[in-house]
Amino acid sequence: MTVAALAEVADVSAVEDRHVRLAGVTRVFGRPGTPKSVHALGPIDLDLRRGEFFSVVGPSGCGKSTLLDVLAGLSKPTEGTAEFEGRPIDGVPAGVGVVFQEDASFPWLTVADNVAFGLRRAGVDAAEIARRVDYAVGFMGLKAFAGAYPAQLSGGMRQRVCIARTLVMQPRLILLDEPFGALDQQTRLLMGDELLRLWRETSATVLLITHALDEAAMLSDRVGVMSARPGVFIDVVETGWEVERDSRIVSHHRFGDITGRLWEKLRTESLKHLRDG
Amino acid sequence: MTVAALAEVADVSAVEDRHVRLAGVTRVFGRPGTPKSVHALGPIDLDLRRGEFFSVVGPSGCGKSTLLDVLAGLSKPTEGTAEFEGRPIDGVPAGVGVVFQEDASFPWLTVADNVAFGLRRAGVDAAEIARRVDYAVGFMGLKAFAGAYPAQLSGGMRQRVCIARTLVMQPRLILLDEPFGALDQQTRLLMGDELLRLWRETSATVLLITHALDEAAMLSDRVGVMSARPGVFIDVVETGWEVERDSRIVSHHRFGDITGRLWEKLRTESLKHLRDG
Amino acid sequence: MKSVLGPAAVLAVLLLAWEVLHLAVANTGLPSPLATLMQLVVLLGEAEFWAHASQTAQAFAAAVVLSTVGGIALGILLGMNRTAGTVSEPILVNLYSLPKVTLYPVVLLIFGLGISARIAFGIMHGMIPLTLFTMNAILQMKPVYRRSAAVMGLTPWQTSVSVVLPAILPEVITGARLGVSLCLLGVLIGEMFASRNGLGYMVMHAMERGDMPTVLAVALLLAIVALLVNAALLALDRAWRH
Amino acid sequence: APAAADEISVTQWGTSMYGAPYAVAMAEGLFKKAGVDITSIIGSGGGGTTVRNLLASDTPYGDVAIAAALAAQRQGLDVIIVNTGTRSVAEASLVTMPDSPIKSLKDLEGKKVAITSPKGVSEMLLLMALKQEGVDASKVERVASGGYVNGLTMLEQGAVAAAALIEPLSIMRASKYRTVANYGKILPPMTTSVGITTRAFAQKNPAKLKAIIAGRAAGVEALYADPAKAAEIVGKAFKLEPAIAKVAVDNMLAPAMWSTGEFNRAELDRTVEGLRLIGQIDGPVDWSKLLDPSFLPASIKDRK
Amino acid sequence: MTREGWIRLVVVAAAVAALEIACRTGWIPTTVVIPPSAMATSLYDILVSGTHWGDILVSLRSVAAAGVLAIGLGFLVGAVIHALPPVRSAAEPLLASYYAVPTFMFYPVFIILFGVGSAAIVAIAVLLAIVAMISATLIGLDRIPRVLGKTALIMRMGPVERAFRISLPAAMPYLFTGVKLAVAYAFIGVIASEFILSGAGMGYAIAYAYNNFNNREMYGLMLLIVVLVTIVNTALDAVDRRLQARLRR
Ligand SMILES: Nc1ncnc2c1ncn2[C@@H]1O[C@H](COP(=O)(O)OP(=O)(O)OP(=O)(O)O)[C@@H](O)[C@H]1O
Ligand SMILES: Nc1ncnc2c1ncn2[C@@H]1O[C@H](COP(=O)(O)OP(=O)(O)OP(=O)(O)O)[C@@H](O)[C@H]1O
Ligand SMILES: [Mg+2]
Ligand SMILES: [Mg+2]
Repeated sequence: MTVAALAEVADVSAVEDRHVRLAGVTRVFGRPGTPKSVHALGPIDLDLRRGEFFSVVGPSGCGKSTLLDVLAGLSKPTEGTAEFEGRPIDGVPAGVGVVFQEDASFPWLTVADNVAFGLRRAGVDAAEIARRVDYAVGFMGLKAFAGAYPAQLSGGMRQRVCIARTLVMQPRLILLDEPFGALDQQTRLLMGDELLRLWRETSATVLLITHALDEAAMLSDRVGVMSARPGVFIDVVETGWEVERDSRIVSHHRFGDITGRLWEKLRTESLKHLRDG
Repeated sequence: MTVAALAEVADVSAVEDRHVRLAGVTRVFGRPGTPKSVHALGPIDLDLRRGEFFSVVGPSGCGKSTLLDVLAGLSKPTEGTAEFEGRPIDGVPAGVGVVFQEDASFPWLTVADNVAFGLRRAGVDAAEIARRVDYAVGFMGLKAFAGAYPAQLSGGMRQRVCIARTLVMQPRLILLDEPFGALDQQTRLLMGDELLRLWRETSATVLLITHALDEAAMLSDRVGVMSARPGVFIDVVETGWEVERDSRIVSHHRFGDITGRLWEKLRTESLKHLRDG
Repeated sequence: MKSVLGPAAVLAVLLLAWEVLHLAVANTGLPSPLATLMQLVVLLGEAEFWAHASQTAQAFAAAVVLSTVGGIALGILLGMNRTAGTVSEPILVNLYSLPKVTLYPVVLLIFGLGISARIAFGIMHGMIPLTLFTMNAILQMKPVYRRSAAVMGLTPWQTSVSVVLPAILPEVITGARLGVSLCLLGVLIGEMFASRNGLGYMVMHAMERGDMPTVLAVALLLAIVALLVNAALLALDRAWRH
Repeated sequence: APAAADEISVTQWGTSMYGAPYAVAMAEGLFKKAGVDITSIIGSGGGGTTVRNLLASDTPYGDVAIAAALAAQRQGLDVIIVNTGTRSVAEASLVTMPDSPIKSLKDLEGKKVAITSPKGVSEMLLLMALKQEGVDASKVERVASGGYVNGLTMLEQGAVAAAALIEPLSIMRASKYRTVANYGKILPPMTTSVGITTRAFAQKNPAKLKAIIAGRAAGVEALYADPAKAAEIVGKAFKLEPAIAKVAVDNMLAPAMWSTGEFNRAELDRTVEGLRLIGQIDGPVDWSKLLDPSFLPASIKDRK
Repeated sequence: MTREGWIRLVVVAAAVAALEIACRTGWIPTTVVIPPSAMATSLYDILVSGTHWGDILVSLRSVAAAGVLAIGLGFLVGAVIHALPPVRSAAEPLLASYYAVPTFMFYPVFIILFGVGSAAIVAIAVLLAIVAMISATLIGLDRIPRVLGKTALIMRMGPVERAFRISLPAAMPYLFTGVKLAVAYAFIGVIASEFILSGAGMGYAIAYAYNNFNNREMYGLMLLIVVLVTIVNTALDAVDRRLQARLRR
């Protein structure tokens, strides 16, 4: 681990730089205590530094999406507190953008209209919309498809439309729930490159949920490893990468170390899950 | 690379040990030469040693499934020759088992009946069927689900049913087309462990198509890297692993080297594909 | 149990609405549910009613058997060949949405007035949906099933019997459900328009005489029978969808 | 060996008194006596359907509405008329609500009247009666209801001022409505139904045809001879209450509804006049090609 | 046009030609079926002479009224049932069995309720068509991906904006399938009621022509109905196909 990286780690605790804070957050579905209730998550303590790239890995069903829902204000924690920019999260906060695991592009709108959708609602003026949409569409490599409908695109391209639609609203916190789940590994790594580029340009805070260890290892400043349900963080791994990085670091020797450590932690947890069916 | 691994490489050329041979195989869809024809594959030259574990990686649409179809006798090469155990492949050869990318379990049969399906058609006697099905179902960790229908199982379990259904026919050549494509990476690596166990027990020749580089790197004796369509092998990487291995080798330092090399080769090819949409 | 209670509650609401309607329009001739039920009991005791019912039942049974066999056979034939399927689908859909009753005179001219005309007409209604469902089931069957059969070394016959048929069975049953309903509709319309017996004729005859209790009693009975047949097929459907 | 039983067609079987002689002849064994075994009747809604019915059946003889017989002939079907069936319109009437201001046909001017279907018998009779009474038919709006009962529903809902009705329906509901016009009383006798067959059948089976006609004629005579017994038979065959059947039969005795079969040119021509009124016929009718009296029993052939 | 389209045209043309020949050579007697060319000229005469325009308009008006009512009411009922899961689970088995009930037999009831004439016929047609629309609405609302609902929340939409900007367009392809079926059933319901029960409309005109042995006119009218249904079907199908193309593959 580089000294620079260690220095950054120290920064997280600095209060002025704390962007997101979860303290003792748990989420139980159903009435707590009843036999049918499901303790999905927590307790979770997590601080995200402004501008940090944080990834969450964990076995299937451990509560990753539940965690994201809490951060997005879509779901209230059963216990504990969630804060964004110093204010408790109550309803969907302004300044948060979400890309869901499933394809959420609107099939009845063209790519350009999809991307412009939020801006039009916000009443941004036409010239500004055109400028921002153009930029986002170009950035996501969709220029040639601006007039196409989602059905004419591949799954990966549709996910890029959703990212562009989120990005164009200039969120300060971007939550991504397995956005590349539908893609094969190679394409996923390439999409990771674009995500890194995006992150550097906007300097937003990013929380990425993924099941791909290499993706987490390559993209993140820190990777949180969750236990099987109810998910709690059993490890948080510092990667220590430079800000300037891309998928070529997979041949870096430390990449193997990080992946190995993540895998070691997860193996037992995943085995638990697999045996349950 | 170990000396043992090098020695094995030399063996491949020995005629008596050659299990599969492809020489100059190409596959063109549509009438060759016409504007609508698609040159999907080749020319491919490939020899598989008896008992070898060979993986194929390559960008989406490069012709991997087409290659498998040729080996399974489901598709005739447009040019070149394909041989299995010294005889030209014409129709589906006996002794070949295939696990397809899509879930091919029959939803109208229970797990046990699915596994017994091929044996019943082949007229094997009931006691023998029961014995073999029992073994295969147990081996794949499906004992508790023998009476369940596929709809009651997760995607990964259904793929295991298909593997059991193939395995029970005791094929000498097993062809697997992205069998774990639907699973998340952690589960996939665990399934890889079971595949290795199976391969060691049956000493069959295995050809595995995958898009996951870590899977290929961890499971195989050799990994063939294909170019974008029309797919030809642009590299064949020797892994040099021991026969006794499992998913823990992902933290082995050579694992990162292999993955890195595969990724380096594929990056350019995948980029080509990505830009095409 | 719960699956019976719900529909039963809906039926009770419908009966209540009927009773309210009966009270609302008072003496203009809409009998109450009770009066209808009593008339039904009377009818069930009459030999003539059973003669009519057996006529309808015969035509219906023949139409169901023939349209089921024919529909599945034609559906398989068209489904096996993609071109034939694509070519014929819009034609079949168009035939399906045609008010076939207008073609009944042609049927009468060809088959005469016997039971065969009604059977033919029932088939005209019931066969097309079954053909469409079967055809589409085969066209949309996962190709991997057939490929699996091939790598397991199955003969074409073995493939059809032990793979294709079970794979499309749920859709075939759904199609059969619609087909059976429409067969009954076709037979009854045939009887209503030109016939001298059968429940459709009986209803038409009662309508001409303004005998509303009989009209509604027969309609009610037919509805009950139809719902029961359908429920049986639905149960079969469920049993096959695992 | 006795031939298999024959089935013949009778229009409105079970609803109209047209079929009464057949019911009597069957019950009394008069067909058997005449040399033919008629066990059941093919009934139908009337009009062209009955003609189609009989053309499609093994014994193509039927008692059908004359309009249908003429239409069939006009469209080139090879049918001949071999006897007459009924010769009165006494069973048809026009009714209104008891409290209605309509007292006579004259009062219908500017009002709506329910008929069953356009160009049908109910319309023809209305037009003939209006003409007879000197009412301007163009001032009476005819509304097609699709059936007698539908017309009554319209009447009750006030959608029309009067509605066509027919026996035995009018007897069953006598108390609910008031009769405006009884067509049997307004209009002179006219042929309403005839017995027809195909020329081919007539040539091949003259004996059977004669037997059917003779059997029916015997039925008519038995009917007039003992109306009470006939009413009982008809009531059973048509599933009518005995009292209603009795009234229905009795009502038809005075106008001598049932003909024994002989042709009466004046009565035939009157019907054609009526059909012209509703536009069913526009050209002349060549009776010589249509009528074939040669199968009538000798005893009534010369009765005119 | 696609290759299949051409083959289809040839198949239909061949069938028509075969019928023409069969009729012309007397293999099928013209008292049973008249040659297609004669049907076409009869149809031409009917349209030019104007004798049946009244009937045609009556029928088309009824079909339009029934279609609009069935679609509108069906959507409303579907939406309400969808919002009330207990009602839905109770009503759904009955909806599945619905076509087995012979709707036409309730005509006398409708006459009592709606009076004689178009209204009762429209009521039968609506009864026949509405279930297709209800089912399509249920399916359509079911198939709105949950993620789109979440997206609406993230975009902080209110319930009304969400209904119009997300739910309705997302369900549209399925709703339109219902529209297509509802129109077809409205056609069937109207024409069939006229045919069996009424005294006006194209259905009645065909029954009347049949009863008067006027085969020429009967086949002319039948051809008219076949042509009308084909045109309506093809038009709806074209829209349908465009909407279906938006669905994710
Ligand atoms: N609305 C709900 N009611 C009850 N249980 C729920 C609900 N939503 C989620 N759960 C349960 O909570 C647990 C966590 O779900 P969640 O979707 O957060 O997992 P995840 O980690 O995102 O899984 P995956 O990796 O498969 O996406 C699961 O066991 C799930 O079954
Ligand atoms: N029957 C066919 N007719 C025409 N083209 C075909 C046919 N089957 C495959 N192709 C084309 O051949 C190429 C190779 O297809 P193939 O399925 O072998 O790719 P693949 O490497 O298995 O892709 P993936 O990784 O997406 O499974 C593709 O471009 C595909 O579109
Ligand atoms: Mg999740
Ligand atoms: Mg493939």
